[in-house]
Amino acid sequence: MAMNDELRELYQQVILDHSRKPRNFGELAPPCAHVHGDNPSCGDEVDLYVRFGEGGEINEIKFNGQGCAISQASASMMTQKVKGKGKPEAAAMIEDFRRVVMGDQEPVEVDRLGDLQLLEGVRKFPQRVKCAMLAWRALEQAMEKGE
Amino acid sequence: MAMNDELRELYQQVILDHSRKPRNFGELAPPCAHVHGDNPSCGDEVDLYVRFGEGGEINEIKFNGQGCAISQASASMMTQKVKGKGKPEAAAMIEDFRRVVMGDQEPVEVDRLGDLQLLEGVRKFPQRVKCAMLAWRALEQAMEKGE
Amino acid sequence: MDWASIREEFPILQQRVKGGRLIYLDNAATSQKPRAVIEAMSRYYECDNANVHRGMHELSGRATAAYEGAREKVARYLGAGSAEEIVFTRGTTEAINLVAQVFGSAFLQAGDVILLTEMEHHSNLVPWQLVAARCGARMKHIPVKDDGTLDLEVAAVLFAEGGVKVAAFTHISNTLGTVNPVVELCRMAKEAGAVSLVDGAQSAGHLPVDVRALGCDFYAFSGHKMCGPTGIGALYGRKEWLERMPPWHGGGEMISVVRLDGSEFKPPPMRFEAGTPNIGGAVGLGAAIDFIESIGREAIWEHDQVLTQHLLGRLAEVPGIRVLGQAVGVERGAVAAFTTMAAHPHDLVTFADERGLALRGGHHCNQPLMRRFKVPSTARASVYFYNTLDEVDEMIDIVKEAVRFFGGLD
Amino acid sequence: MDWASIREEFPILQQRVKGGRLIYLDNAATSQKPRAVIEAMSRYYECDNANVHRGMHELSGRATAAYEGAREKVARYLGAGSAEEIVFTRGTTEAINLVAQVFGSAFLQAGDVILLTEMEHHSNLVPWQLVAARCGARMKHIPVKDDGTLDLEVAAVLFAEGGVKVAAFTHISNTLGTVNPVVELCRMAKEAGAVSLVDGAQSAGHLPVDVRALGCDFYAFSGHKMCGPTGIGALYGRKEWLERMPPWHGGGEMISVVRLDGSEFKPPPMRFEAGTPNIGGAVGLGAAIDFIESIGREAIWEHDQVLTQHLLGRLAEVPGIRVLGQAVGVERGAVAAFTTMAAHPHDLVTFADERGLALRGGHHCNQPLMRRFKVPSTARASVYFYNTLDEVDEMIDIVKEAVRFFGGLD
Ligand SMILES: Cc1ncc(COP(=O)(O)O)c(C=O)c1O
Ligand SMILES: Cc1ncc(COP(=O)(O)O)c(C=O)c1O
Repeated sequence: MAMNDELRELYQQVILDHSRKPRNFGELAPPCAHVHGDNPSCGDEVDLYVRFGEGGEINEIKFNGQGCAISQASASMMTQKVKGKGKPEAAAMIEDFRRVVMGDQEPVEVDRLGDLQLLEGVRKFPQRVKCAMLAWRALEQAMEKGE
Repeated sequence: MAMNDELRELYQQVILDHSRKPRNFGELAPPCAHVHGDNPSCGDEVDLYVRFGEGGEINEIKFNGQGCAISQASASMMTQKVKGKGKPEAAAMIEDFRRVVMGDQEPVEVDRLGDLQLLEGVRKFPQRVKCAMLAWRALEQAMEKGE
Repeated sequence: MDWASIREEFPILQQRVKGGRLIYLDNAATSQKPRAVIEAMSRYYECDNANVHRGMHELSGRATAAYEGAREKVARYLGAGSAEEIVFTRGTTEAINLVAQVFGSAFLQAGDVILLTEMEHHSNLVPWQLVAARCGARMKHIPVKDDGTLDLEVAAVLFAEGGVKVAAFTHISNTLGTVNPVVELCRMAKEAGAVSLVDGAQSAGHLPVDVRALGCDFYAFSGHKMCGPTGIGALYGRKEWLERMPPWHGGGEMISVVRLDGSEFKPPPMRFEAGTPNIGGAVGLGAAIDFIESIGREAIWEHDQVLTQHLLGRLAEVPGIRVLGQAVGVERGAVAAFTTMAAHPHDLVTFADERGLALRGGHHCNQPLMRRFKVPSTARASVYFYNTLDEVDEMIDIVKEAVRFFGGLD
Repeated sequence: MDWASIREEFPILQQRVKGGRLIYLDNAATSQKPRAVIEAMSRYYECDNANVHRGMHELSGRATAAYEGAREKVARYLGAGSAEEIVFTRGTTEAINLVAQVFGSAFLQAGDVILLTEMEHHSNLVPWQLVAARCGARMKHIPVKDDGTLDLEVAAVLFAEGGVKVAAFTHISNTLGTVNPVVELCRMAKEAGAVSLVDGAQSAGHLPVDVRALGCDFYAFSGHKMCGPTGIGALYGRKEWLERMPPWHGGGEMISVVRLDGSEFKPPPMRFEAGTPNIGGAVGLGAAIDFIESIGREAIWEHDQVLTQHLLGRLAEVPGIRVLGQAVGVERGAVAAFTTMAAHPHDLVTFADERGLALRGGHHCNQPLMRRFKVPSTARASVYFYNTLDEVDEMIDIVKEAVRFFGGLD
């Protein structure tokens, strides 16, 4: 039986690839901002480690965790995308990403998200939105913390 | 519109008559057994006063109270019927009366109840059984009390 | 408004009972249900049923959407700030117990005052008694005047005496029909630093309610009195209060992290909804709200007034009658409690029933109010929008007949 | 038994969902409803609806008879001594909270022990945590062995350590499927002078239950897991315990005398049912009992075994699978929780859903048990008597497909 379209879109090859071989997987030694995030209702967990530069830019970022393909891929892709970015830009990306996966209006096109736009498929699966958002919420907290 | 049969049977002339002009209505001065009974759910109340003789027979009995036609008539008719009776006989009458108004089997014929048999109509009105039983439950308690 | 065809939507009203056509005038106890509500529940069970929140499959998504959709409807219906201020409960009674027990255990101390009124339904009295007994709080009651309204001067004094932490009062009395000055009472409570709870059992289905305009902290109501099914109702709680309140019942749904030695809880409203909720009931309540809004609460309240004034006017014709509460001509809830000289309420109700007329006789869960008016019980007729002037007239005929019969004139 | 035509009685099962025919294997969360149950509720609202207990008119009599008739059915269904031992609640969770809060506040003191197990649903854990925090009682937990059964040797030790006042345990685990030795546990509790509560959420609809044979003091269950509607369930409580327990919620129905300064309460079960109950729900539950009894619980339990053993046998074919709990061949509840190497439970459930297969993924309100087995979450398939061997086979195909897909082999 063939995969249907929504599912193919949710689990695109890029996403599955990130989930199977997550990038920037691991820990950073202190000093760095460390945030633990979880979705207790489903057991997804992420530990995010961020080292900010002088100007607040994200110099190094790693994550550790367990969870579904969506949460792992989202974390992996996020770390790639935000590395080197300044705080305002990272904050904007978090906002963009939120709109991409949660929007109930028409799909948004957000250039700066690149591949992350692929996670748009999640919006058809409302129950999975919090999986996609897990690492991003952790990043948000890390940015508040890591002045 | 004509009264229907069940209602006519419930509110027979004798019953209405007792309810409008209750017999043995009033109080007895102490010493006597005094029991207050009520149906809090509907506000019916009865105060029963009984003076027992040497051998335990019911020498004097009066009641006071307020309530629906059924509860007042039942109390009035009861006092007439049990006056002068010994405890075993009164106890048997309580039992008989209970069967008359509560029985879900076929109607019972109970000679010693006389007119009280007229309250049999209550069994078609399960919500009213406790009205009919009010004074009788008080009598039961008075008999326990009034050694 | 085409009330006749609205009435057609209620299957139960089309039946004959005993001697006659059913005339249902026991609406303050519970309302009847339109086809749309009954069918919404059936459809839910026939098409969408699953457990809510915890699932990631299609039916579970639909059930969650239906349940949370109903919560949104309730929030809009009451003018709440958001759906997070709505906690589903079994009804008014459970909602009040929730506040009494949780608020009581967290915030009430010995000597604090719980201020109620003399006209509260047992459901807005006994929960507070239980809490007061536990924490040593004192209870005070705003008296009811002979005309069935609250004595606001005494209310002001009671507030001024100090110590009032909670003030709870009914919006509309289920016996007197009095519409209480809720806005004023909530303002007095606020000024006294007290939390206010409005018992909306008799108002939610009858007149427009906007909890923010009322200014209350809590508002409780039952679905079954407003065209909805039994087993569902809700508590509106102002966000800042709900958030400060600890959990009530423990169980699934209301937790975030559970360890053997302790747990963390979800934010409101989930914190207060332990276990599988009444999903089908919430769906039915949502449909009831849609139904009521398709008529409009302004229209319902106006119709209430027409029916009630007619009822009061005609009751005055009955010999030996005494109607509790305000005089004819005052805006009031759709209920009239009365006694007659000749017929005891129970006899009257039994008599009426044999004609197909459903009245209620008793204390209407208002024992202290009965004592206040020195009646052991009353008969009560309460109307809703599907009732007609003709039904009221028929009722009056039957009541007159009963009075003749029991008075010995028949 | 003609299971195929029994299945026909469930309207919801006749639909297609997304890619395929609906295969509903989330029965441990909630069961589906046969036509007879849905119609019994509709009929109640279309013909007989009124408030219970308080009325003397025809509809109120019918509603009361329907409601109390349902109570009688529950009493017979559970083998209770009388209907007075049955308290209607929203479901298992509320029933357990009732016991925990009332029993806890009346009879538990600092230092007393509440004995649970490591496999309790949050609904039989969190209520006790809340009570323990309030009264200073200690909690202990009978451990679960690797095979998913309780360690009875440790249980004996825990009882022997003394101080156990309440022992509460699930009849059948909603994750492991383990059928606990309830008779033995109740006997141990009794010997230790402790009150016993059985969480019957997963047993009431699946196998014959006789509370007196079990020897428990309390037994709690939910209607919605046994073909009944949501929002209704019951607590069985041994008469002598219910009678000793003070009230819980205050309100209408549960009182006998109310004064402004204090009240007297009805005897059980009314004492514990404040406010208008879920009458329509109770009618639905009564119909569910009739439906289940028309099949027979022995037959249902046998069929459970056939389906579950088939499920376990075929799951073993899936590469990288781990099923929690007992080995194939042991009598067990109709549920299998599992993980696979390749597919995370959520991905698996989402994948399955696109085929019309309803599985559940998560902690199943069993977070401590998840920790015990060192899994963050699992997928879970749970069957009921309307499921078929074919459905199980289809499920296995889909699970295998998912494993290939997420494992990168597709
Ligand atoms: C073992 C067990 N106990 C308790 C519950 C809670 O039941 P409910 O949510 O119906 O209150 C459930 C079901 O969710 C269960 O499986
Ligand atoms: C004013 C008032 N408060 C509370 C209640 C209790 O509502 P419920 O029985 O639905 O919980 C009622 C109705 O009986 C009522 O009329």
